[in-house]
Amino acid sequence: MTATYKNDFLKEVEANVEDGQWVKMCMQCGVCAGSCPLGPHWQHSPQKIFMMIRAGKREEVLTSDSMWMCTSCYNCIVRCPRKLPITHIMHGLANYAHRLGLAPKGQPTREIAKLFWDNIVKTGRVNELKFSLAMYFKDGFGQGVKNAMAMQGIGLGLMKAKRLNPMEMLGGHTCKDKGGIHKMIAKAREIEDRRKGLSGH
Amino acid sequence: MADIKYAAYICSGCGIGDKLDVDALEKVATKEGKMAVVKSHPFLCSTEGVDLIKNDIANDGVTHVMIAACSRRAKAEAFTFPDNAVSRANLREGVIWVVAEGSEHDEVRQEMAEDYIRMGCAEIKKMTQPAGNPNKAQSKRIMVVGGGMSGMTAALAAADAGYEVVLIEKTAKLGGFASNLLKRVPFNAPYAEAQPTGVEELASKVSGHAKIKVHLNSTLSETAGAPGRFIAKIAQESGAIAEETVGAIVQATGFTPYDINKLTELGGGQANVVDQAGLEALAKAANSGAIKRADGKEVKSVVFVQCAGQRGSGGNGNGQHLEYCSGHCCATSIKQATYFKDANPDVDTIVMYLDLRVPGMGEDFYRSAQEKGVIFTKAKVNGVSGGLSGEMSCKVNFKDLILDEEATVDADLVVLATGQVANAGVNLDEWTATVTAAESGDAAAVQRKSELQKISVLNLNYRQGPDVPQFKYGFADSHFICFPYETRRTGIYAAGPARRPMDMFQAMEDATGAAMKAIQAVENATHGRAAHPRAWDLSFPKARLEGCTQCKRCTVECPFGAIDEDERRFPLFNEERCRRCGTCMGACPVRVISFENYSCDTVGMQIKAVNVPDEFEEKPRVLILACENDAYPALDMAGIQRLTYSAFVRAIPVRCLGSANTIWITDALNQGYDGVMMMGCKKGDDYQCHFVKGSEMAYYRMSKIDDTLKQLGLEPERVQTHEVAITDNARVARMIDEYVAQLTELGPSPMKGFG
Amino acid sequence: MTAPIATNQTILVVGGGISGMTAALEAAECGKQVLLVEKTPTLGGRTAQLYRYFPKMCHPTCGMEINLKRIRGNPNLRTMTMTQVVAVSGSRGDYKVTLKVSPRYVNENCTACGKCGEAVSAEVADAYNYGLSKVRAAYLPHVMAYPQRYVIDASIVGTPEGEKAKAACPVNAVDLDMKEETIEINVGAVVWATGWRPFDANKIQPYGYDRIANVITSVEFERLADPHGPTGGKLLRPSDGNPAKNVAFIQCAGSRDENYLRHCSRICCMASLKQTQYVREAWGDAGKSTIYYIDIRAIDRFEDFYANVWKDSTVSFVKSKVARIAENEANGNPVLHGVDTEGYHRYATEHDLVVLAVGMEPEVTGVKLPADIVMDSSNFIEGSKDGGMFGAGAASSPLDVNRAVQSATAASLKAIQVIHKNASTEAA
Amino acid sequence: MSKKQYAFYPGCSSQKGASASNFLTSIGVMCEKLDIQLNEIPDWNCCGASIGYGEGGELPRLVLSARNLALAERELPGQEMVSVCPACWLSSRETVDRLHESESLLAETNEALKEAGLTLKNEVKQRHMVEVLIEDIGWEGMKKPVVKPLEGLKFAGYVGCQTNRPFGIAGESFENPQYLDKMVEMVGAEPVKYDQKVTCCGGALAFSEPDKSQAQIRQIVESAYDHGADMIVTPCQLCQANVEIYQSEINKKKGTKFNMPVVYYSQLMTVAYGGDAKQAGLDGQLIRAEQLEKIASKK
Repeated sequence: MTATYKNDFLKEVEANVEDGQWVKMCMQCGVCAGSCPLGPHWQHSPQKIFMMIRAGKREEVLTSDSMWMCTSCYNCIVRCPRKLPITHIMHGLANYAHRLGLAPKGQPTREIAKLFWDNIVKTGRVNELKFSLAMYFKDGFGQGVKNAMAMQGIGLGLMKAKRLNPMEMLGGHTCKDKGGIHKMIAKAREIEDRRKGLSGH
Repeated sequence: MADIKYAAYICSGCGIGDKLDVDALEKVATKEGKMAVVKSHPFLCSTEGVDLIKNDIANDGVTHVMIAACSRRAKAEAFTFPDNAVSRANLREGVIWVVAEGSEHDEVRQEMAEDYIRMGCAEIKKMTQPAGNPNKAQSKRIMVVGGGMSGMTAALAAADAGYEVVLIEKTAKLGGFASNLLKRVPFNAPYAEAQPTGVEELASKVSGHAKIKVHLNSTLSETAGAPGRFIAKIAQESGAIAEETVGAIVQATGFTPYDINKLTELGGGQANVVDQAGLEALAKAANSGAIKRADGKEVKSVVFVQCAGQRGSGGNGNGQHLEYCSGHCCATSIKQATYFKDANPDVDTIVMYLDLRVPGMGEDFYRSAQEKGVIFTKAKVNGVSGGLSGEMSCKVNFKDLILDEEATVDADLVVLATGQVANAGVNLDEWTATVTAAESGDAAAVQRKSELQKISVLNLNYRQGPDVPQFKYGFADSHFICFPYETRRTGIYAAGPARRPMDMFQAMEDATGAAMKAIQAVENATHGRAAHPRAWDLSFPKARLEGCTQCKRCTVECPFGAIDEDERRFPLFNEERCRRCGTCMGACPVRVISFENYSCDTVGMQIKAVNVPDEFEEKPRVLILACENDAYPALDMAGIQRLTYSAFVRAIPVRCLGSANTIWITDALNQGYDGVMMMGCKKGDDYQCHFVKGSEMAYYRMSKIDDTLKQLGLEPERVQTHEVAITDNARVARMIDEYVAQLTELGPSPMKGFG
Repeated sequence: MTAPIATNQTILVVGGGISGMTAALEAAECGKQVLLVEKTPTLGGRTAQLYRYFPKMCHPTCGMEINLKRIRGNPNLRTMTMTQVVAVSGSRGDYKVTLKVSPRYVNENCTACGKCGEAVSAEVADAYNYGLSKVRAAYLPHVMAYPQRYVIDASIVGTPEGEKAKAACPVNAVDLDMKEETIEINVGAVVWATGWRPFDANKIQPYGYDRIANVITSVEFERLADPHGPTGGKLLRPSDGNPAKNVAFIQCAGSRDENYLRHCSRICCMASLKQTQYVREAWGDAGKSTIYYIDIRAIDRFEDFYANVWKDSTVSFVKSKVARIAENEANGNPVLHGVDTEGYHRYATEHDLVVLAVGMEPEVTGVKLPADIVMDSSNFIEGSKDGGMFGAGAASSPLDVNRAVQSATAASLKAIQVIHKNASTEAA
Repeated sequence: MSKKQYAFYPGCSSQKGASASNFLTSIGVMCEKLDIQLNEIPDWNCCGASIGYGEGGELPRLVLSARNLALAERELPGQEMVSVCPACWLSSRETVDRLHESESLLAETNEALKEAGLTLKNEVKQRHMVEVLIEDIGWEGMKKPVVKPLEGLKFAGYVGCQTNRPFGIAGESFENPQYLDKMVEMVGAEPVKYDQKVTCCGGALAFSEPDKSQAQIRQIVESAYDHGADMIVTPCQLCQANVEIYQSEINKKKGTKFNMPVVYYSQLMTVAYGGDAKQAGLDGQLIRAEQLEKIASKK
């Protein structure tokens, strides 16, 4: 698809993506692209994504798995000569693509991000055991067992080292005011969706 | 010439006394140099030493002073005696610091020193202290040609410094190109928003200024004379001719935008493709409302194409238009893009650039446009099409160099950032060719000549042509990095885009600088002094016309067009135009041109004064004629760094290698010198010569000397011309030793003993 | 020393670089009284430390020779070196200026014969070579130094070394008892030609200037290329003295970067293009230069120079701001990591030497200037509110030499206008 | 002398039986020796960590941190909030900054907090434990309790990302921070010079992109070995976990023989301060730090 070089998509990004209003400030120096530890695995570098947004390449950007490669190392942020909050913009784009349902299906980081969020929202705190198991089984039971077996050594090691508690299966760490937290998060989501004109799901 | 008294003062300090036999030097000065007074002092540059000289001048009638001490480049302040001619024999940097240590060199070292004493004495006998140009020019008025931002700024700058100004503007009102602008690029912090041009304020200041006289609807039909006494004939609308006498000229004739119609590949000439000037007109018409196209359609999308027909093929050009970058266009397009965004943020505004060139604080202006939503795309524009009929929008085909793909964008309007073409008048190379052809009766040339006279800005009645020489691409710029105002016409200074492509801020600064130089020129002219680079030199060329053969070499070769012809076709020197380089002196085959303190004799007698040993002594003698600005300092600094070179050379500084007369070479060879080295500045396109053509001329003349050498039965190697840079300290020392070795190979000059 | 005579008809020029010399000379050659003060022991400033100028590839000292000759020959112009302006009070047309004169420990007697230099053995970092080499503690700042007078480094004053220098001087020029002096003068106008300094490359941490020997700055590279420099003009790299044949030039090192300098320093693109030709001059076709850039800013006819360098087979261009530099510990080569943004190509390239095209920052950054001075966000001097003080040259904006001289010439006239107003009001 | 008091935000991974529980053990002992009193924020919740963005988005994520801030304001008034986990610190600090920058964002946040019966004035200062040590205790103060210098041990100081960027420790370079090496010297050990100090370990992508992050981890461990380190020391839980846990994985896949202990600065200090292996949480190592244990066991 050819670029339209119209502002529509840029405006959409500015309205809906965390720190999206910074995208227009990029001067295409490429320091972010060179600073990213997983750079070689990015189909499009951040600076290129900014250019694509300006060029109106909505679909190519939102369906890309590039931003899902962000490890949150913040190298790009501290080196950007224009002080763009690149890490946040990448997170914002990923989240926006995810909420729109355009992010690549089965993108592992996308899925794990969801699992992790659900895990913490449930009790207010991470339940590492449930989180790990959920990860192993995200691709179905069979794969789950394989994954679990593969990581068994580590699991046992961690348990021996008292850094993984089997008891977590039953409850485990939790906040007292779970209810409050749930309501709070729901409210926050509602407000954000209202602002972005998205329907909550 | 009432009672002249020559005196020699020899310093024995800085180790001179240890390395040389000063008594012997004194004897040389007395016996051979025939100096009436000869004194030596252990610390001549000390107050005491200088007082010794002053006292002899005051009480002992000493009129001419020969100082044998350090280089003329050292202690100049101490050894300046305003009313007395002074020559310097360089015993320190020129002898003891460069001749190898050790007693085995004592003899040659002493011989070298004694020769420099002889030379100093010989030179001073031919020098008189210049008194300045007797017929001093009178006018201190400044004429400014061009009433745009540059011209008005120059006029105001000079007037506020107390100088009367005459301003000539060819149109009916002041303001020039700037009056067509809606706003200007910001001049000061925070560099965020376009600013009012301020052109009206400036115009009213100028027209209201007591010291500024404005001629509107006027052009120059003739400019005659020289700094301090230019006579300008001003052709007015009425057809009447006004005459003004002025002392100096600032040429601020601005630029013309490159013809957009030539840029057909970028849609030039099509209805909805405009240049930056065109856009300013649309923006003004919109008067801060939505910007509309010529056909009245509101512009919802606009594309700016940078470097349109500029930067050869380097920009969005195809190599068929302008080679250079006009500098201002990036910032100007940024400014124009914000016209759209300020009126309506929803207008799609794209700037397509190859290198965005907004130096200095322009970076902040760039940021502010980005904040307003202007999109910048690094792109090579292949073509612009459509936009022919009013309704149709343009298609811009380009390669997005970041996304690395061909793309097309529709736009209601396309703005081409075209370049600045200088209004600098006639190209003198074409002029000379045309005139020569015309004189040989070529009808077309005659026709062309009258056309050129119409194009001319100044219509100078100089023999060398009607305008200031152009440097490159038609701009009347200086070739010198350290001296941006050095046009080759004394007292005439180009400013603004006529000098070099530039933005408004630079143009106004440039105009102020040019006014400064103009003021300086009138001050110098009215004091009978030389202008840069021999600033305040009071000597000036004199010609014994009775000996002149009317060969015209001086008039042709003068780099500054200072010499015209009188009605009897004799050279007519305009001292106020002269820069004192002596190129005319070097050119003159009959040696009738000279300066009071620099002449064929001041140098010739030095050459003759040198004691040339006979062929059996195996002591070759090499004459070095070194440019005083680059080669001679290099020799000096070789000494300061204690590099050594052969004691067989005798160096004489010359004002410019262009002033070297071939007689000096033939005299030297006749006298038995084994070789001559001429050291001048770089020639060619990137010439270094501060007198423009000096070293070029020297090379040319020396290329002709071979026949003379043959007649004398001498090998061509005996005369060499070198380019020497001021940093060549080590190289020059090496060159000397290699040449002396080469000459030893060659054997002594067969001329020895015949001299 | 005795205070120089100065009145409200005097123009004070602060800074003895090319801009200051120009501003002072242009006014003096119009017959105005000018006092030129310079902080260091010699005139010449940063240009005296350059090997060649772009685009002509000529030598800065050539123009300097002319300017020094003009200065030597002009009675209206007085110069004071090792002198700084510490305070300015008053207003347009009538300023009181306090000058601090540091001791040179060498008086006007000095003939630059060099005996003191031969006598001492102590060495100090050679400021002329940006500390890349050492110089005797009794030294001539450089071969073109003006005044042509030695300096005794303060570090040896009061030591036997200092005494050696004193003893060696045949003309009693060494005066170890010199003290810092403060002088008050009155002037009509002030031109600030205080120039620029290279941005501190240590601050650009991703480029490891402080950690990697073979990462140097563009001003240091000028010294390497200069026959008067620490390597006698040979392009040898610091870590092992091996030839630097494959050289990387990193543009916008500090400039156009809100972490360091907001502004573009204008000259760096041309400076690097010029320096690629040093590499060619040194190694011919065996040399290799790579320029890493964001935009090549070769403005007006400088474009010609760019176009020619572009054609040079030994020079290549990468549109990229280098992300970081690592060091190959085996051979000391800097390894550049980044992405060529024209089409997104990742690179990790080794070079013999990396030259950081460091930005220009005003020399007065961090210095307390008169309250009346107006500066922009990068501390470049726009002028003074009362219109009696002016910025000139690189003190007013990041400028190349040609532009700096233009700016200084203009500033000179603005100062003359102030003096003129004084004269005419007094006449009235 | 009176102890310095701080509102303490331990974070999920430091909890009992969680992946960094041993870290918290050593932190406790270290603070004891340095007269630092940590008052745990009652009912604190997860910060959302770096990967929370994917599903959480902007406001919900900010609100999570805001809740902790609000609790600290209410329950431990006047106390600065300290985290030992870079992710916790970063999220909290970012939230504080963002809510300071934007009135509307603060309003929205409070609207959501109301659901949990909380309001935020946003007055709590955010500190990282390392900041507390350097700025409040000072190098001398940290040195004083040292009774068992860790002589002869060589550590590769691995600062990683989030303690260092985007905020970092005041006065430190993003590319070449010094404080960790200084801490190593302070406890009498030797820091090795190596080039992976601030290399990213892959962070949360260790789970989703194991191969890519293990490639990162391999670089780090390899370089530590090449430059003669006995152990790696880090201030970051995620770094510790990733770099320690996956060495066996990498060995399996790449045939390397990695077996380099990865410990926390607090563990070094605890041992140097005379704490035993258990107090230093050395029993929590997957790859046992035997040399440290030896010193710890010395009487």
